[in-house]
Parts: sequence; structure tokens; C-alpha cells
Amino acid sequence: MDDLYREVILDHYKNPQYRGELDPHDLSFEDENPLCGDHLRIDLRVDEDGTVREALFSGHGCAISQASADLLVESIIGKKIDSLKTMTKEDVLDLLGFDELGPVRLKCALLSLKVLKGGLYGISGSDEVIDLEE
Amino acid sequence: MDDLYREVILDHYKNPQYRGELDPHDLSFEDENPLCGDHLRIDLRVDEDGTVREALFSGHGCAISQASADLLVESIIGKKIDSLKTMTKEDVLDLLGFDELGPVRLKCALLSLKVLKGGLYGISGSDEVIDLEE
Amino acid sequence: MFNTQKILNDFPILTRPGANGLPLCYLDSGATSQRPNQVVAAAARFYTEINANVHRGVYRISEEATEAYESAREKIRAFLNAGSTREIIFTSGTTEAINLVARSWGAKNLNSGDRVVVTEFEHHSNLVPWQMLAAEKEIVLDVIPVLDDGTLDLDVYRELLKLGPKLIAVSGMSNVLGTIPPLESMIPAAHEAGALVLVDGAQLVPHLKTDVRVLDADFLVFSGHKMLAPTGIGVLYGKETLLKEMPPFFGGGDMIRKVFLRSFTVADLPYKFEAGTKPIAQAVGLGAAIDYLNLLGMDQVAAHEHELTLRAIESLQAVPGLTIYGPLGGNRGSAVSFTIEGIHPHDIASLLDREGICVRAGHHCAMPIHDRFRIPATTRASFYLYNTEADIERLCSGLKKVVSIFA
Amino acid sequence: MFNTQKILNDFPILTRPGANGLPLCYLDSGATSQRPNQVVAAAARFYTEINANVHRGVYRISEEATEAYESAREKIRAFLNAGSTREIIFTSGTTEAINLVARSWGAKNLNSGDRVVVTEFEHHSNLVPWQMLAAEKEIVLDVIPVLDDGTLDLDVYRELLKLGPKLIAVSGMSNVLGTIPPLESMIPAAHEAGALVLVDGAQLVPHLKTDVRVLDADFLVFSGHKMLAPTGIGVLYGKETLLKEMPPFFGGGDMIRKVFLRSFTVADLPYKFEAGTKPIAQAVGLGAAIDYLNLLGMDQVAAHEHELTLRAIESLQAVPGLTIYGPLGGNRGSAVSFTIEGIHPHDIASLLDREGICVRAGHHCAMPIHDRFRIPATTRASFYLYNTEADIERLCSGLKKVVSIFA
Ligand SMILES: Cc1ncc(COP(=O)(O)O)c(C=O)c1O
Ligand SMILES: Cc1ncc(COP(=O)(O)O)c(C=O)c1O
Repeated sequence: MDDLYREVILDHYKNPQYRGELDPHDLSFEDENPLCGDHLRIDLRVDEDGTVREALFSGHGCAISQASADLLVESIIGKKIDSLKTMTKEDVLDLLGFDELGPVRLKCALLSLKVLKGGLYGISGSDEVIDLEE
Repeated sequence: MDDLYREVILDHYKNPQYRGELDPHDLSFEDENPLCGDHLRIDLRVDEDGTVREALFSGHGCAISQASADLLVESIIGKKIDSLKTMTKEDVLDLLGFDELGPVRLKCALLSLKVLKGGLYGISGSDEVIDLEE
Repeated sequence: MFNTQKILNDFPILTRPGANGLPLCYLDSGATSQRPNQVVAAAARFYTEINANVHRGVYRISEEATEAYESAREKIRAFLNAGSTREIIFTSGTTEAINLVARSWGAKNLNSGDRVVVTEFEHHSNLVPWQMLAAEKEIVLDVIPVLDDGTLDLDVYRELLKLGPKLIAVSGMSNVLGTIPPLESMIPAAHEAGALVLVDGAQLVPHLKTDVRVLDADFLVFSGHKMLAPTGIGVLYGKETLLKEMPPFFGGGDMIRKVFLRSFTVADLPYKFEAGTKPIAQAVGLGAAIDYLNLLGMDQVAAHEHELTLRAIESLQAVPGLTIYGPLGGNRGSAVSFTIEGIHPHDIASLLDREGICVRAGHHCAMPIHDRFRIPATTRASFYLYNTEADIERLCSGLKKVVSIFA
Repeated sequence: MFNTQKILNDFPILTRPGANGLPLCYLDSGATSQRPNQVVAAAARFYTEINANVHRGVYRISEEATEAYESAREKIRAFLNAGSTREIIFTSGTTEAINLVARSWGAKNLNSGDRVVVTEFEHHSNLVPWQMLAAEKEIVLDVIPVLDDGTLDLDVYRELLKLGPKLIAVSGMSNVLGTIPPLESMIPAAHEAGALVLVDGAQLVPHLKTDVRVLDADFLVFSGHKMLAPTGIGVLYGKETLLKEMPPFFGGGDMIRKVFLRSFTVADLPYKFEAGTKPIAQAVGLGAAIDYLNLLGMDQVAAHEHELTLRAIESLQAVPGLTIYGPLGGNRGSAVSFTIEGIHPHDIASLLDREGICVRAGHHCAMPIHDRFRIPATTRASFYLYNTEADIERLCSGLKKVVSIFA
């Protein structure tokens, strides 16, 4: 818990590198955390071979969800879109440098993954895409 | 509690003096204790001046409710019908010689009074005629 | 070995000497069980250490409370061998759970002329909700009769299945007769006929290992208070595919995803059916009760009870004028109801109470089965894991005394 | 004098030092209160001394259990100054109580085109049940808007009354804004217009002396867990004349007079609405909570909280960038919700948690009022009788630290 608000997290929150909207874009996913009303959107431009060329996020949320979105978006640029389907909760926690997180803040941290995966699988509004209770 | 099954109660149960039906009768009331399915009926023959001349009870129930019915019926013979409306829970407990009774057995003891009063007031099937919770 | 002495130490109410110097002889577990120290302590510990409302709270004790609540759900899932915690809905008890199914599943899936099958020995809680629905929606209520030996008339059941009922609502163990219907054949037959099955497990789950996947029950409901847990908590198990399609029941906090002034969207399972602040400490208590039962082993519990029950039936039959209703042997539950010629059940119970023996007298919330046997009431003794042979001896000698008083 | 030190001794969870050496600073009583030793002990004593099912039992502990349960009902009756215990229905909580009224009273009395009035600050539990009914029965839901200062727009209320609504469902105290609507004028106005009034007392009853006969409320509902009592218990008060005419809600044991295979007759009040085994030990706990509140005196409790709340509002306003939603003074409740510019409520709550301070972050089960103020979420501090000025100092210095971290 004690490094939940480490300098790096606050930095990504205050000065996000990948904040914005892509217009036009190839893919755009959005979802929210109904617990706190946080809303997140991720826009992607994808190469013909399926590689993510550009990505940005927009919306509003807490420091954890925003830092998570900034880090996640950074991490997916240059990757094959298909490979993203296998991203896990642990991958995101690794990006954030968290060992573990209480269930409520976990939902904040994983909102970006939920948006991404919900979009890739064509489902939204369901926590079941990534089983948050696991 | 210890004198709940005194000889006199058992006596009235085993050898009731006022058990039977009056045919013809002037008044006949019946009701039941839904808790245990006990059923009681009281038949009356009433003089022109409103005096109870004859009374009998019928039905089935536990020793307490049957002894209570036998004693109550005995006690109302010769009384003015109007005066019976003022009979109380305490009167019946006095007849039975009980100081106090748990709530469930109280309903047994008071079934006869409930039948009588329900009949006199023209209401049946309602515990509210005599407030048993008082 | 089943160590009843060790068990009794966990139930102080059963060892303290009463007015007559003897400890309580508690034979009314069919109405509600006693609770071991471990369960009372678990609920108290919740209040004094991590008490907070669950979900949505980001501070530490709220997260701990949420974890305690959700881990109770997981314990129940494992106890029933359900596939997912999404299938475990906390309710206030069996009665609420059945009403939930009647109102939510029933409202959506039952229409005028549809048939629901119950049995003649159902508890009012598994009868009245269907009667209410029958009156509102003009569905037809069919009844499986009970035979003289207390078992179900399965020939009639097979005939009723041919009428294409939508649901069979059946108790897994009669709280009056102790009958255990053959669910292992009744459920597949119902499914074959296209009907779903709701098992009222109020008497089953506390006493016999219940595996929802082996049974293949569509719904299973039970109460905590009959299985060592606090009052105020119960469970609805439902197959996820069914629960998913059912409309929400209670509206309120926690069962929603989003609320606008004139509309709302619904939360995922199991929360969709858990509106408002739930009995949190009681759920934690139920978790502790399950730990206790698991430690003893449900098979051991069932074996102990079965032995006691057969012994009781044998001894009771030696009491003059006594008639037992329900199966006299075989695979039957521990509720033993009886009458004694010429003595009213209330008088029996009152007189036994003087000896510190607690039995129930009345219709046990199952009037129709009493009507069936043309009796207004019975006296019932029911056993649980803390009962001993000494309890049975006290019961039988108490009854003999009763008989002599009324002789 | 209100002796908070003496009070704190009854709440061990509030005095034990936490990780940082400081005791818990619990500012989330709006979600659920803490419970004093007296309440936890009363429930535990029930289990270890007189545990049995109530009503119908003729043996001693069952009669004692029944008496404990019914005397809790009488305590509640007296606490609310209701006319009769027949008007006091035990439920599992506020949410069940509102759904009961919606489904039972509403099903009978509301028809297509009828209007029900709610407010913009209702808790989801007093909104969603009416939305569900609106969808099922095509009734019209009208909303009293909330003004910028957090009070109700009573001009609109007067206009809405002219449309002849059947029911006004209004919170006696907003759990987000702390607003206390002027029930003393709103209820007579509703009655004059021919409407009944349901008061959601979940936040009102724990904090302010509530006299149903002075208020002349038709229905009043509340939860035990927000007023020192166990989880899993709540109350529906209803005027006897209304309850009498309402159809039963849950079907099951205890709410019946007689049951046949295909019909039943209904028990008298209050049992008509108490199907199945109720939260008995929790009702007894609620009785103990009321004893505790009576001993302190509800007027003293209210005065203490009001002083704390005004002090909190004053101190909070000194935190840079902080905005409070709801009345800043006057007769208002102790829920104080706020935002801080540029810092998300979840981050505020997480950072305060490090200091052992428990506040809630989110929509507090009242999304529409957040939409009204165009904010997705707030942070809420809420006070109860065990809070002290030291708690407020810790909250405010904690918030200043949060602000500096995000600066
Ligand atoms: C105003 C209000 N109404 C209703 C409720 C719902 O109460 P419960 O969750 O105990 O059913 C709450 C509690 O959060 C509340 O604050
Ligand atoms: C077979 C059966 N079904 C349902 C119930 C009702 O359970 P509860 O009163 O806990 O809701 C009981 C308990 O008496 C029962 O024995």
C-alpha cells in the first residue's frame, strides 16, 4: 500500500504521455467503472499487419486508473493487436509496480485493461471479461 | 408452571361436566387456535330476560383449553348475557387457578374466552377481540 | 470417531444445568439449531475488529469486511460444490429465497395455465409463494401425494410430469415426516420432461452432504439458522445460466450498475440479487458454521444422526399409544413426529418442558400434511450433531411419565 | 454532559491503536455504524442462553426467545412513539422495507397513470423500487429537484402535489448532502393533496428523535446497522389502517393463519408481513441499541453531532480547493460530502486510509444527485455519537497532506 502514490504514479497522473484522442482512428474502445463513475476511452491506429502504431487514452478517473492507462497504452504500442488478448491482470500490476491491491483499488488499476480487452472481444460493460475477483 | 397439570385441570379435561351440543340452541359460537388447530364451539340457551340458562362446549383441544372451556361454561350459566362482554383474561386465569402462563399456553387457556367474546361481538377469527399480547 | 462430549463443550447452552439440575435436552433443531462458540465468536469478532460496510469502501477495514463476506460466499460455494460464487446469492433465509425465485423466475417464465408441482408435505414457505403466484398468474398447482408410510407417490409424480410442468418445487427432507425424497431420480425425470427443479434444502443441507452438481438441482435454498449459523442469513443457489436471465427482485443499492432518475442498469451476478446492505456479520457466521461442519465431516454428522434417529424411532415405539408419522427406517432425516392417543401435543410438550426437554408441538408450518393424516397437530423431536443417546433416553422416559399423568 | 470518552470505551474498535499507533478515525457511519459492546453482547447472550425459534414453541427457552423478540418490537414502538406494536414490522433492512411497500401497497393501490413523487437526492433503495414499479405498472415517477444549496425545490413540490400523486417517497435525511427536508410541512401538504408519505428514515432515525405521530408519516423505514445494531435487521413502520388493507408480501411460515393445499388465510398484524424465521438475534440486538441510544438521550446525540458537523464544515472549508455539496449550516445531518479540485475521491480516501481515517468515496448509492451536481463521485465524511473533535482535526490535517501530495 505504501507505494501506491509513489512519485512515478503521480507523475503519470499529472503529466500523462499518452493522453488525447486519435481522429481518425482504426479502433476505439470505452468503458467505465460504475463504482466511481470513472470513464476511460482508448483509441488505436493499427498497421495493415495488425501492429498497434499509435494509441492514446482519454476520460477521467483517479490517479491509479489514469497512471495505469498511461502505462498500458505506452506498453501496447508496437505490439500485434492479437497478442494483446493475452494480457493479464499481473501484466498491468507489473507495469504499475504494485505487488497487490485491495479489491476496490484493483478495479481502478484494471479499468484500462478492461477497456482494452472488452474492446478486443467486442464486449463491454461486463466485469466478466477479466475476472476481477480471481 | 408447576401446577399447570394439577389434578383439578386433568379432572376437567378427562371428565368434563359441560361437554356436548345443545340442539336446539339460541346462540352458538365457534373459533379455533390456528397455532395448533384446536377447535371450540359453545352453544347457549338464553332466557327471555337474557340469562344464560344452559351452555355446553364441544370440539377438541389440549387439556388446558378443554379445562378452561369446561370451567368457563360452568361460570356463565345463570349470568346475564350482556354481563359476559366484560369478562377478562384475568377472570379465566382465576377460574383455572393460574397466576401466569407463557404466551403460547395462554392462547390455549383463552380460546374459550375468545370463542365467547368473538360470538358476542359478532367477530370471529381474530385475536384482536381479546388482546392476547397485553 | 464422533466425539459428542467434545462437541458439547462448544455449545454452552446444552451443558449448563437447568432448574432441575439437568442440562437442556434440546430436540428442536428442526426449528432452529444451537450455535457453537466458534460461530458466535466469529460474528462478534467481525463487529469488534473489522466492522464496516462491504464493497465500494477503499479503507482497510472495509476491504477486510468485504473479504470476510466474500470468503463466506466461497466457503458456501465449495460446501455445495457449485461451479462459481456467482451462483451463491445471500438472502435473509429460505423463505426469502423461495419468494425470490417465485417472483423473479416465476414472473418471467410462468404464464396462465402453466403448471408448478409441489408435494403434500411441503413447508408453508415452499407452498404459499406458489399459491400466491397461482392466484396472481392463474398458474396451476399440482401436488404429489404422500403415501401412508410418508414417502411420495412417485406414480402420480410421473403422471404429473406428463402434463409438462415448468417447475417442481420439492423439499429435500420433510421437516415433519423426515422423508427424503429420491431427488437423484426425480430431478433427471423432471429435466427430461422439460421442468426445472427447486430443492427446498432447509432441512437437507444442514444434515446431509449436498452436491448441487451431482444433484443437478436448478435452484437450492436453505437457511443458516438451522445449520449452526446466526439467524437472518440464508442462501439461494441457482444455476448461473438461469440466474443470468432472471429479472432483478429487490431494487436498491448494490444491485445496480448505474442509476439515472428514471432508469437503471443491473449489476452482474451475484450482486444483481443482493440489494441493500446484506446481513454481513451473519454471512461471516455462516462461513464459520461451514468450517465447523467441515471439520466434523458431513458424512460423520449424517451417520451420527442416522444412528440416533433409528434408535429414537425404536424407543418411541415402546411408549404406549404412540404413533409415528413418516418412514420408520431407511434413509430418512432426523425429524420424528408423533402423536399419543388421548394426549394433546401441546400438553406433551409442556410436560416434557418441566423435565428440561425441548420438543415442538403444532403443525410445524406444514398444515396440509397434518390434514393428510387427519390430525391437527403432532409433537416433533428432531436431532442434530450435538444430540446423544442420553437425550433419547430422557425423551422416552419423559413421555412415559406424560402417559402416566394422563392415564 | 455528553461524555465521549465514556462512550468510546464501549467501542473497542475505535480505541485500539492501528498500524500508525493511532486509533481508527471512523468517519463512515453513514454507510454503517459501529456497535457498542452492549449490542454485541446482547446478541451473543441470546445465542448462548435462550436460543430457540420464536412463536409456537411451548418450552421455556422458546418462550424466552419469543419474549426477547417481542420486547424488542415494543422498544421500537416506544422509540418511534407508534400507537401499537402491530405497526412495527421486522424486515432485513431499509431496502427490503421499501420494496415491501412498493410491491404490496403499490401493487394494490397504484394503477397505470398514477403518480409517485421522489426527490433528486434519494438513495437508490428509495428510487429503483419505484422505477421497477413504474416500468411494470406504467405509473409516472415525478422528481422534486434539488437546489444549488442542497435543499429541495419546494415550489416544484407544490406544483407536483397539484397533479394528485398517490405517494411521496422521500428521505428524511440525505445520505450525501446531509439535507433534512421540512417533513413537518411536506407531510401535511401531501395529505391535503390526498397523497400518502413514505419516509426513508435510514439516515434520520439513527440521528434525530423521530416521532411517527408528530410527523404523521404513513410509512417509515430504517435499518438497524446504521444505528448501533447488528446487520440484517430493519423496520417498516406503517399506520395500522394501511397495513391492514395491504396484501401480504412474502409467503411462508408464520404469516399465515391456515394453509390448505391450494389456499391460505393470512395472520394478523404484524405477523402478516413476517414470513419465515426472522432475524431474531438481530432484533434483540436492535432492542439493545435502542436501550443504548435512550440512555444517552436522542436529543443529546443530535446536539453532539450537530456541533461536530458545523465544526467540520468550517474546518473543511479551509482546505484548498475543497467544495462541500449540501447545506453549510442550519438544521442538517452529519453526512458531509465534498470534492477537492484535481484530486479524485478514491485517491483522497486511499491516502486518508494510510492515516487510519475511514471515509467513503464514490456515489454513495445516489448517482442522480451526483449527476445533478455534474460530478461522478464525492468523498464523504459522516459522524455519529462516538466521534470527537479530534476526529475532525485528523480529517482536516489528513486532507491538507493529500492536497500537498498532489500539488
Ligand atoms: C438514505 C438511505 N436510504 C436507504 C439506505 C439503504 O439501507 P440498507 O442498505 O440498510 O437497506 C441507505 C443506506 O445506505 C440510506 O442512506
Ligand atoms: C422444509 C423447510 N422449508 C422451509 C423452511 C423455512 O425456513 P426459514 O424459516 O428459515 O425461512 C423450513 C424451516 O422451518 C423448513 O423446515
